Amino acid sequence: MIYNIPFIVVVLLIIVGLATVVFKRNLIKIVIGITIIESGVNLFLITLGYRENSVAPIYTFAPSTKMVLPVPQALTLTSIVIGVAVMALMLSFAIRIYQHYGTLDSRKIRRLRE
Amino acid sequence: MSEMSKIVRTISNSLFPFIMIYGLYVIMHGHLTPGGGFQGGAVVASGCALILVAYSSGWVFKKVKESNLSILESIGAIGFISLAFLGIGVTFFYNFIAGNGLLFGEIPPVGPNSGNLNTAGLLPLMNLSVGLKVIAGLFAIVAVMAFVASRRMRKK
Amino acid sequence: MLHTPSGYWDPLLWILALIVAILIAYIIRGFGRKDYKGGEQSKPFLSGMDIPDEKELHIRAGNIYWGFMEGLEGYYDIMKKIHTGVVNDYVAWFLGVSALLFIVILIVGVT
Amino acid sequence: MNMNWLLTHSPALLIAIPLLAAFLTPLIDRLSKRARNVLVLIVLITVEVVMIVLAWDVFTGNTHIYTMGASNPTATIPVQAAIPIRIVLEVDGLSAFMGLISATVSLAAGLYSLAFVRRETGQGRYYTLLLLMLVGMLGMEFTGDLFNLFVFLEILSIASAALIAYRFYRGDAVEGAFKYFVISSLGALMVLFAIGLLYGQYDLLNMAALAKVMKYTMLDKIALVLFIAAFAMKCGAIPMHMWVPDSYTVAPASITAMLVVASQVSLYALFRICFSLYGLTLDVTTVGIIIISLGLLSMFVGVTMALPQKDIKRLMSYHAISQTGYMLLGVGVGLYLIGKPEFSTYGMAAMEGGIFHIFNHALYKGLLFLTAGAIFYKVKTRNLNEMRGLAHSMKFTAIFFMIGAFAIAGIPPFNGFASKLLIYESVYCVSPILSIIAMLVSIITLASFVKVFHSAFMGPPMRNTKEGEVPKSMLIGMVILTVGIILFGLFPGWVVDHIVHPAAQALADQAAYIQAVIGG
Repeated sequence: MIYNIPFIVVVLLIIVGLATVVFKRNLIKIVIGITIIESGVNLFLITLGYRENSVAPIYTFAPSTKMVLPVPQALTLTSIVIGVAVMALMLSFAIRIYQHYGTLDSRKIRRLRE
Repeated sequence: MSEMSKIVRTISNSLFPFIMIYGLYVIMHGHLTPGGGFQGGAVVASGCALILVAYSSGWVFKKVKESNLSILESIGAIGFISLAFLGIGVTFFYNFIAGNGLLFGEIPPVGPNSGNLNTAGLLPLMNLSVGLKVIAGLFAIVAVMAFVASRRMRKK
Repeated sequence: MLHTPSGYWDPLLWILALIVAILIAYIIRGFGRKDYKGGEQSKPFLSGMDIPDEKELHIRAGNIYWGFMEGLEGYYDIMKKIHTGVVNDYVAWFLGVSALLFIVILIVGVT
Repeated sequence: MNMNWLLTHSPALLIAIPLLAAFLTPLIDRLSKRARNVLVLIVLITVEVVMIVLAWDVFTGNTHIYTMGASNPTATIPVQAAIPIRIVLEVDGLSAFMGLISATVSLAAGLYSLAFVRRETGQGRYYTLLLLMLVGMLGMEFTGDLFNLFVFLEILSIASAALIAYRFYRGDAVEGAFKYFVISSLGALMVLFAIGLLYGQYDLLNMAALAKVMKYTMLDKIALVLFIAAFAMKCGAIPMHMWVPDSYTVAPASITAMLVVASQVSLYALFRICFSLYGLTLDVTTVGIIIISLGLLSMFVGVTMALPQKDIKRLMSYHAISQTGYMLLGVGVGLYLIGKPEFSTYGMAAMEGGIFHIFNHALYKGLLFLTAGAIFYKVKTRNLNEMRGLAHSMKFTAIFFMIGAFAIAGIPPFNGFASKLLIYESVYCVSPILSIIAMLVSIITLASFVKVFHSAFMGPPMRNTKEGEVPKSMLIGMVILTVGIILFGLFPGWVVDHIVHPAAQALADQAAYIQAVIGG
């Protein structure tokens, strides 16, 4: 049971993130929502690689027990790197939008519609 | 963003070298311990961000030009891909200097050991180039954003 | 030559047929009277109204297919309501479709 | 450097060369603008040539496998392990087909850009991102690894978002880019989550290896839903299409042509996952019906929304959605019929039609967007109400537009007709209503392009625009696509037999896909 808690947290994080993206009207908060979803997905990947009673996958002085899977950690790392790029680009868009529209309210930022 | 007080500046001055050393350590030991180019680069870039916060972004841009940072970033990326290209005699990304006894070329010992820095062939070199790219890239992002924000504040 | 399930399609043959058809049309046109031109019938006709200066006559894009849009007014009203241009709604549509697919694939589509 | 060496390494080279050039561009940009343009052109031409060589070899029946970093490109499974661990590139018929599309349109867009963005700032970055988009597309097409697919998807969407906002001094450009980026990064995260679900069950990331052990459990179904939703959104299927007109409208025209291909690449990923990853374990009837209904909805709503548009690029973007519907319909019918006796006749023809339509659409919609860009270059507006009589000064653009419009409306002898004919005839087998709707959509398509042609090119000339045609490099970009349209229109039989059929065969034959990597 205790090992299922991370999965519950994953689902909670993703739901919170989705709710933020759908219901918050501030562009910065939308970006934060995306980041929360990303954290949820990253936590999910990390949890997948976890094995009970095992050590970190480092060979330096490693005791001869089980190791957790290193592949999901590599995946998570890649995803974090991508996440940094995504967040930087989104925030710079938000800055630009604020310069042009004078607001961060997504209901007012709709010159493009229909 | 204007310059912060003398206390903040002094403390960041004394912290800065330690952050640098820690970040470079993480980059250099990427093939042995957790970490690597991106993580170490992020540490170094956050050290630079500390300086950015302590001394305004205007001060930083007097010392470093944004275009120079983007050149460093490109060089890092080119280094990474070129290293991958060097192995194309066999396959792309082939680790051709692992285990030949020269630079980073020792064969790692089997079993629990203290870790040998001089192993893993291309990986440390790739970590270095990724580290260069990440330092330059992240620092440029943070500095440019701070610069734009401070310019807007002054306008108001 | 492209073979389709119930026949074939050959553009070169089609072009040949087109050329033949144009030739035939040209020949039929040749039977017409040469002097049957000029006078009232060669002028444009606009429901009996006065014709504005022909050099400046151009129907704007917004007025083309006016009747079509008018006929499907209800449909277009709904469409306008859907396309709000608010980024939150885009995400909401995405989530809605995902939810629908969940229902269809997980519950309806039992194998 | 002989031919064999080039063929063996071409899958990696095709991704690596543009990637290297992408990061060289900003450096060379500081030395000389001309040298930068030459470098970009050389790279784009090289990619096109290598792609044609590789595709030719693939279409004759050799699936190319390339294992990154292994001691031998075909050593997919390392000696110490039983499963593929390294990143594997797998180029089969469909990958090569899509790669050909990406390379061709990128070449045309690159040539067109030389003059089109001449007056803008930050061109060094423009070309960097353009090459990165090409890298992302080729990577998504070639990769045989699910996580790698995600990485290239993100590279593609980051590069596209940055390019959509290229004219950042206009507020709407940044707005369109933000909307695109929010929804596409959300989609990409869903893809990553689905990859995690599959990895958690099977401890595998390689698509062929996964396909071999796929059991279609509950978690697989959830992953499938997330994949379908995310990739259908990325290819602009209604009702998740709202970002398409927003972002296509504000991007520079050359980038819009690339974005069309980027959407098709997402479509490729959707098909790849349905056919090659899940294959026959899938509940083909349900998923087939889902894809068919997404296609029908996209076709109909897309075209009816296009009709009243006043913005020329917005109108064309709605047509892009509607044409995507044809592909979804064609391949969806193929998926619906797979495993049934009708598959060998009607199902295969439907898939050939859908896949052929991808190439045709990339060509003519790319051409149409490039002509729209030429109009924008000349009159500085996208509003159809404010333009008229452009055919007086832009004769070549008018002709190119007409060819593109005929092709998209499916008028013989242009290429759109051939693929639409295949779709009409084969989807008739599932239900005649599908064919009727498809034809109706074609008619409305023609109607709306008549509107564009009338309001932009006909009528008395505009008073305050400069005389003359657009610069030569833009015309050359358009000529490349026009030649493609005419050739594909005149020789559809040859194209279908030698290019489209291997691609459809690669999609339908899951066993061959698995065998190429795993063996046995």
